Amino acid sequence: MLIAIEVGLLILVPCVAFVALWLRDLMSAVIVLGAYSFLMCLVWTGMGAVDVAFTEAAVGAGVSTVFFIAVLFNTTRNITFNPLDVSSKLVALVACLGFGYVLLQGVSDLPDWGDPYSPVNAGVSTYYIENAYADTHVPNLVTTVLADYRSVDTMLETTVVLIALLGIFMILKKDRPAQSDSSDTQAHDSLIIRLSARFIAPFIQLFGLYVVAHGHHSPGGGFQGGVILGTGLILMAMSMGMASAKRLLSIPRMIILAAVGVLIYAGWGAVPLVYNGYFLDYSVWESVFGSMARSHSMLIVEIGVALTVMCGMYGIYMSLVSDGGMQEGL
Amino acid sequence: MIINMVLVGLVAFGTTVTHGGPLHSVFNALVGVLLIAGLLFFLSTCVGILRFPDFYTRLNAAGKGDTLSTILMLVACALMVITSAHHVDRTVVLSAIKIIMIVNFIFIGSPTATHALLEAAHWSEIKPWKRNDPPC
Amino acid sequence: MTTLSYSVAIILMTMGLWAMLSKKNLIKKLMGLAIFQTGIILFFISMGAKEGATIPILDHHGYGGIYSDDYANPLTQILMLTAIVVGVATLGLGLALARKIYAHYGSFNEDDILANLREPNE
Amino acid sequence: MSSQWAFLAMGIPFFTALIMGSVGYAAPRFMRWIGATGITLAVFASIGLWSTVSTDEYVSYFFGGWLPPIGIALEVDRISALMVLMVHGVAALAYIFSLKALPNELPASKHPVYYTLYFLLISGFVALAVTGDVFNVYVLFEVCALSGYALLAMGGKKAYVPTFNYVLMGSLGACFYLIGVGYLFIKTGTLNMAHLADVLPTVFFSRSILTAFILITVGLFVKMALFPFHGWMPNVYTKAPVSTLCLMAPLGTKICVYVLLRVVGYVFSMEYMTNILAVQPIMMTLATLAIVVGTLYVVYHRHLTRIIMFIIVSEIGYMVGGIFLGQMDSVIGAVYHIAADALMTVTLVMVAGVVRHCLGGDAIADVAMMFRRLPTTAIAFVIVCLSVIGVPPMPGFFSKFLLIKGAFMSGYYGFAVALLIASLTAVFLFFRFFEGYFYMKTDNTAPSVIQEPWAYRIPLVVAAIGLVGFGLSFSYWYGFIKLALPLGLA
Repeated sequence: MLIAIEVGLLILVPCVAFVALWLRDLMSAVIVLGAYSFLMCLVWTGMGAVDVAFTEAAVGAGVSTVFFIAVLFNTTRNITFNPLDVSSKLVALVACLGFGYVLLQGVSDLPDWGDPYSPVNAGVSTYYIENAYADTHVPNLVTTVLADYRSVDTMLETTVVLIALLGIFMILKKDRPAQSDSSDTQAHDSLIIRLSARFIAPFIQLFGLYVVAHGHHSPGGGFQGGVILGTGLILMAMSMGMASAKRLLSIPRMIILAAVGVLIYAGWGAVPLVYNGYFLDYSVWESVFGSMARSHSMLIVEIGVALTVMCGMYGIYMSLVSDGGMQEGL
Repeated sequence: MIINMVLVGLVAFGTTVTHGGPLHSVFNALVGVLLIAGLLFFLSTCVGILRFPDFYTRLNAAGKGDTLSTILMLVACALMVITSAHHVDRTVVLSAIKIIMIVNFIFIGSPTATHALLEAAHWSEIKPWKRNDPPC
Repeated sequence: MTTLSYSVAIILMTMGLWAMLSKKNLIKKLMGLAIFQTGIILFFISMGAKEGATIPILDHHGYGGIYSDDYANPLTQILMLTAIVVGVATLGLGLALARKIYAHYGSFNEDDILANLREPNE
Repeated sequence: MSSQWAFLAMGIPFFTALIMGSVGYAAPRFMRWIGATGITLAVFASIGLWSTVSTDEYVSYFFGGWLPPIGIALEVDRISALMVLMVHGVAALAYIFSLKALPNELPASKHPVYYTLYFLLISGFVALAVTGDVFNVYVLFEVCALSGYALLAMGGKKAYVPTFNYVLMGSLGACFYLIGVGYLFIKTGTLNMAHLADVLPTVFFSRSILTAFILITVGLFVKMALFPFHGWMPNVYTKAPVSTLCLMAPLGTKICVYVLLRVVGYVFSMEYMTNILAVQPIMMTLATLAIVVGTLYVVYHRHLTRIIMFIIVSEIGYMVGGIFLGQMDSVIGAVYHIAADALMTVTLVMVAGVVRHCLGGDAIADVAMMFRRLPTTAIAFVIVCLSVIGVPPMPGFFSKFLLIKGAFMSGYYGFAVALLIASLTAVFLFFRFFEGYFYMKTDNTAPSVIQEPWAYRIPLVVAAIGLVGFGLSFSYWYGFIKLALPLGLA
């Protein structure tokens, strides 16, 4: 492939990361961090990891930038400086040097980059590539491994999103709702923004659903689709104001939906237990779906994932931007 | 709308072009011209962002030049998908149509974002640059 | 390319570690964490890359034979999908905590917060 | 299929949490009943798993029906069954305790979310003890850690800064572990523990495996708060609410020790650790230092919660030392001590919580008041102190005895001395609390006896009885653990 471009990107990436850490204005640093994530996506696409790149574009460059901005919007973007603390820098320097040294020692006898016969590429993954389609009738190998062979990992990962939603909600929630002075929450309303957000949001949602449903055949799946659905909701919340966003999907309902998403996943996987099979063993559905049992089951668990991730991302944004009060936001 | 029609027409026309024919090279040249034009607009955007004196003028450069250049390059990509395919089938046309959809969304999204930034600047009371002010 | 991509991954990890340990600003620490995690992801992805392989989606539904050399390694990609999602969850929790800290101490700076903590009447 | 127990032990709390999350807002009244049902069923599942393992020795469970190198498997041997029993036992006690303790600490509107996270945390701990996949361990670390962060941050304003540090340190530990797994993976191409143990000996003499070993152990040390990396732990735990602490303090660090045993003992193998790497002296020094430093802090501090935290720091030193001694007896002692220490810690934390709630503080003076006013708690406290010191019928004695025996057999006398010093300090500590009863001038002349609520007394009494029973049945556990030890122990 275009090796030169990849080498250039790889050299550019640490530079951008350095700039992100070096900038003294937090808002700019966050924007540069978003750009860094985006460059990273390009690097990964070059290495053939489209699903990872897609997720990073949606999560790293998209949603986490929004989270950062949501926090900075409520607080400050300035960095205060204190006199240089040499001892802590020295400790950090020693730790980093030691860490880097240990890692570089380990690199020296790793197999070559891109070697198809290295242990990683010749080990278990060969089985996945060669047998996945026969086992599951899903051409996207990543989805297959994600939702079938290693589906427990995915279930727990979805749980992590649920945990983050619950945790952030619980940390930020005020015991008493603050006195709502809803005087000027809508002061900065703009017709142009509202209209075009209204126009674009359905398309975003449609695209999210497409990504969820088409994850069997193209890059994408529950996580990416869920994040896209969540960003559609975030866009609506940004442009229409907090009140209408709450009407759309209130926080308790969101928590319930997120839990239901994981419950769909785990419940679908628990059905085989009734037939004395293993947890998440989709082959018991063969009596219903025939040879497509695993494929259809994957679609169902991906829907559960998408539901949780959508509610998770939207809920985290809402909690962060409104400081838990759910009264006013960006 | 008009842009869309032109684009769809171009793509449809492109699908009929055979490999190696005279029209094929014309299309290839068109792709090149569009790419170079897009790059030129990008360059002018960069120069504008660096050289203009204040926020509003910089955003003017960024908003306009960026949108136009991105659209030009995406159109070039859409055409290239068609012309570089060995035989035109469903997936190729679908990719081209997807790219045209992206063009549409950028056409809506980018100016709106510029507008939002400008409005935010207006609310936070950033004064426009006057002739005798020092550039900020 | 062999050492380059691993080295870049290690540089990124070290950079992230440096930011986490030495930066005083809580938001910068979280950025360091994000960079650390992307470094790890780059490390895993580059170990699963194959020269001349395409993305791990079977062409034409595997019609005409499937050769494992033709497709990039799907396993590392799954692992890293997990890592990305876990990363954003951690980031969100960290941001929520940073937000609360700011609400109570009025600063993101670690030294100011510590000085504030020590004051008895805070 | 009897192996179903392996899944049910982790699945029941998981489903309980999800059901709680789904109905929590609609029907908060049912929460405690759902929780009680869930925890009872989970305890039954762990007992079922234990009895299965007593006869079959080994249970494997394949998620999705895929055999190990391809899919993810749960692998339960006798030690992990003991760990599951420990987690569910402690969790049941902590749950009963939290029924009364939580309303004092959190507004009722947060309870549904709190209990959802609580049960997710329990299922994460259980799964950590039984999983057979090194990457799954990372995901479970994050499940436990994230729910732990949220639960610990509930301690109010003072808890935020320590918890933020814990977020950074915990993520750092998990990331180190993940990089280590990456280095293992790149040399072997597999993630399953049993398969790794088969493949690893062919690449033992390579630098990347050494790097993997260093990173994994350092990551686990950060997670378990071994001495140089213990900084985050006492702060975050002392500021946390007691009902969280009952779950986190006994289990959070112990499970990491068990994961260390799994990774070092079964994946890398004891032979690699002792003969090829020869890291034993370094690790033993760390463990000894951990004990000494923890002991010093125990003497220095004057609040019960903080003292408990530093007791944990030194106890971690016991277990890590026991694992790295590499003797059969010492490893049995370490494993036995993990379970015993979980029981001891949960009792101590509950005592501290009762004292805090009923007497309004946990300084030494308040604890001394306990002997006058809270007799049930005082008896439990005396029993657990006897165990911490290591008085013969208690579990603390047997584990310490085995550890010291192992230390003498492999010639690490410093470790044995440190253990003895820790015991002496515990005696000193106990008498410091007890002397208050005799010598302290109380300001109100007629201290009245208060009744602890039933939700405090039941778990305390059960824990004390369990502690005595665990000590008396030592010979059974010795034989039980011995059959599941990693190969290559002297």
